[in-house]
Amino acid sequence: MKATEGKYKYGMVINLDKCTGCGTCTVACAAENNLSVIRDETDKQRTISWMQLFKVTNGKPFPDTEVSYFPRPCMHCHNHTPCVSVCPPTATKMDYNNGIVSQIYTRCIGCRYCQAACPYQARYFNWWDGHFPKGTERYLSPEVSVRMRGVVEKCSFCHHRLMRAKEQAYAEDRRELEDGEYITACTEVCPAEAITFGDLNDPDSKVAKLSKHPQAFRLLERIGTEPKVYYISSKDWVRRMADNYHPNEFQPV
Amino acid sequence: MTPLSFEWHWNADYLVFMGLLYVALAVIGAGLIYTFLKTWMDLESGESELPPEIESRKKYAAY
Amino acid sequence: MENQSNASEKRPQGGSNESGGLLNSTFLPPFSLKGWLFVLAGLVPALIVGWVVFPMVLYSSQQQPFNFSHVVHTNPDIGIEGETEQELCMYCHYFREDGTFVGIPGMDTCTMCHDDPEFPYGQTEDEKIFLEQYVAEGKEVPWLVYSDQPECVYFSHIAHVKMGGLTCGQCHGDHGRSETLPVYKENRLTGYSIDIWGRNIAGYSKNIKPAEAGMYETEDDEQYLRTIETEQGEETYHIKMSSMKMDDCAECHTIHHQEQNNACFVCHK
Amino acid sequence: MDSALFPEGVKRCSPKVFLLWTLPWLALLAWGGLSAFLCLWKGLNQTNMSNIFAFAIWIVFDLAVIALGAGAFFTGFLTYVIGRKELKSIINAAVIIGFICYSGAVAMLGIDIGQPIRGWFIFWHANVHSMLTEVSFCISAYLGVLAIEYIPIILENRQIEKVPHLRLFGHNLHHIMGVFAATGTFLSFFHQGSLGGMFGVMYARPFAERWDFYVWPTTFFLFVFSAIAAGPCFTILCTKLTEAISRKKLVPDNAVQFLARLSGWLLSGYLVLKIIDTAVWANTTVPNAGLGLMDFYREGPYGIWMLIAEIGIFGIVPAVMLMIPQVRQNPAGLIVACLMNCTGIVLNRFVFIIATLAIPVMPFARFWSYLPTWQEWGIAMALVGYGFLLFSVSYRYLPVFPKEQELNPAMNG
Repeated sequence: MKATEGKYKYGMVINLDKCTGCGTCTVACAAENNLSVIRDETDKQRTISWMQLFKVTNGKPFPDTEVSYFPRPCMHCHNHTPCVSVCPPTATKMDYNNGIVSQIYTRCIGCRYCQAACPYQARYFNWWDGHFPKGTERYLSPEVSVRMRGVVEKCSFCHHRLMRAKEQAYAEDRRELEDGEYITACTEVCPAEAITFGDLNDPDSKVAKLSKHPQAFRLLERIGTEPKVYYISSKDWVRRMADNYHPNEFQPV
Repeated sequence: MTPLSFEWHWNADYLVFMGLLYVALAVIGAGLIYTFLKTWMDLESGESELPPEIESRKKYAAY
Repeated sequence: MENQSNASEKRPQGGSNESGGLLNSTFLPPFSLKGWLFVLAGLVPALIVGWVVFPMVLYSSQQQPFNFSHVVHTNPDIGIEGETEQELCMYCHYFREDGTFVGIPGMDTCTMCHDDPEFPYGQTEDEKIFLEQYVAEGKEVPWLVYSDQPECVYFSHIAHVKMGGLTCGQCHGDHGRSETLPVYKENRLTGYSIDIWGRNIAGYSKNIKPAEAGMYETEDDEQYLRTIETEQGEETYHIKMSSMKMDDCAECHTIHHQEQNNACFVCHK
Repeated sequence: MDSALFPEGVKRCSPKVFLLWTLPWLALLAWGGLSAFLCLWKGLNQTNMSNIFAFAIWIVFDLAVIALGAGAFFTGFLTYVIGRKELKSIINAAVIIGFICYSGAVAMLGIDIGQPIRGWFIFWHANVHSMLTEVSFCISAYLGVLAIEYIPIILENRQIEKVPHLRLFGHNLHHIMGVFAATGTFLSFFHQGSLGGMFGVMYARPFAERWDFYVWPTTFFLFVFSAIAAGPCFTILCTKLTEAISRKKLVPDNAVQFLARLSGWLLSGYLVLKIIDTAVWANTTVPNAGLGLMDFYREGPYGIWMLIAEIGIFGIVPAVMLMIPQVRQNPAGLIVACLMNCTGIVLNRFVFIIATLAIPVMPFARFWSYLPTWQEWGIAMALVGYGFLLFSVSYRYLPVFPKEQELNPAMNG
């Protein structure tokens, strides 16, 4: 599948120096996207959290110990998206017009081939039917469909917010969105303002500028998936954590 | 998927892949239909009176 | 058993033998009259079941709470204003400020005119029901919505009407000229209305029958003609949606060179 | 009691003994039925699969039986297309084994997917770039071919044969079996290959990724090769097992020896390619991903032993054994070699499925482990029970081994 460049390319930059690992993004994401809880949330192999927090340390003993967090949404890989080409019933696709990798729950047959193909563990399978204790179903968002058992789901870059922003723009007789008009729930909620979201194709956008930061990097960059989620860290050991390096290969910035 | 579907693209990927599938299915279907018709015709032409021994089986001793 | 008694024989004696007599009679040679009779005896009941009985079983017919006449309400003399047909529609079916579409208007829209339950504008029984049972009681009308969408579907009216320049009738037909509401036929399994009913594999479009509601009588109306600018110049299409299923949306997007809007996330949520 | 249904001139055990023999297999089927019911009713949470182990024991079983069932298409190809007449004495058994493997695998896949009712979406909304689409298409079409190849065997039952229509139909099917065999070969070739391709195309998983030849990764060809190397051996094992249980000689030695010799050569050919492929992969793909070969073999139970066992012990050893006439003509040597050959191929499938998923790609992701639940074992074991049952019933009532009468003249009566 060849990547034809679309007009927009939404992406995200997460500043790991600012991230405190508070987990607000994970919670906001779950609330925004109608994520259900499972009976045993300690079963970490089967819980669902589109925005997962990975904790990493430099492995040194106290007092030199340093800790950092990798908030990991779906990377929305731009090049030969690993999950898209393998999906047999075309339930997941990249929209080349805006770069968002979609997942259609009513199309998904639950073969889980995409989970096998994704190296970021960003895809989650619904092992149970959605469970919303009595009363909580009233807090579900009507803009995001609730998933049934037996389908795969993942971060959608809060795609419904793009739709909402577009409708607003149309009502105001505009076709183009302004930078910051469409942001994801995790971006909006991050208390440390560590997350920036916007159009990577727009050279004036905040996110495009930050993605060119000298300390910006992506996860598993050498595999060639071209993720649209960038990270920034001033710590060499954190940047080294993001990819597999041969001994003596890593070049500190 | 048929070419009538909106997800169909007129490019080599779809033509080769779906084309080969349909050819395989057509061969299987044609083989079955041929057998059905031949059996019917044989019955019509009266061969049913003496159903032949399955030919290959007669030769088993030869292998 | 007959067959058992023949088991010891070396070879069967052919079709005339009583062994397997029942089986033999079920395998008739083709092109015989008896053969055709057997085919028809299976085919005709199957078609009746498929075309008549099954739809009757699958769909339940329900009446709306009371009848509503679009003709009466789009009459410019009664105070519903609009230069064009579109504006007439949008007097009640309007866009909110954030661009969302109001759909079937709520009671607050109706009571802009029908504010006094004691004061009907016409003499119809339906208006009486409306005023007595809903306006006086302050209840919303429980309309049965033909266009109810699955929960996984997102549709932007403003993108089509304001940005795409489609008229209401191009998708909804001549709904604005209907005097009665069609019978609401609900699929008992899926809970959706029969009006959202797509095409079959052959591409044969299953229109709602015109007689059913006095709708769609002006098939060749100019409002179904749409001219767009393309690289090859101006192209005119005759469009009319029959079902509003996924394939129809995609077909229209493709015709109008809006293929990018066939991406999954444009309509799915 | 049911002797009127037996093939002509052969001896079968009494109905009582046969019923006793089927009991364990029926028990396995019941266990599988209960498991299947639970998995379909309550969902896949009945298994121990997880977001890490998205593919698990069922897929291993699937790929294993499909590789082992390759004997059907390959023997069919050799018999009907190439025209090796001596294989006619074993082709029926090969077809039935193939049918068991494929129908079992398809049934298992139906439980394995999260939304079985939507299974047809693969065909209707096909993504032609997905290897799994190719697999589904070819497996379902090939299962149809296998059913067509199975029909004439059923129609040869002594009582069914008495109906001239059916007898004639079976006879006519026999006549054009070459067409079906050729189509089956085509379909089989592609799905055996795309099962391998499924893993080779996962370019973001360096453990499975392989370089492309045209549109197919090398695993495409390796899987085809290994399947036709192992399939005949599995057919031999099954006939030898039937011979041992029925205490009769059923297949002449020349057919078995031909298949064994062929397997030996195919396996050695496969191993040469597999070793080259592994060496190329270890020296290009692996360093490109920033890893060393040993990085893959250090987590959990997945040590370098896997590679040694797969290629060395269960690869080179059986290949050499099958190529030496003295060894493969020795009954024990033949069975050990065939068993080792099949083990090696199953190990290869296991490594590609489980080890690929178990080894995390992100440097900071942790290693998880997985053990199947009784429900998963139940469905896997039901496949074994189903196989034994169908093969036993076929053997009892159908002329599966056409030379049985000739090879056991003393038992005539």
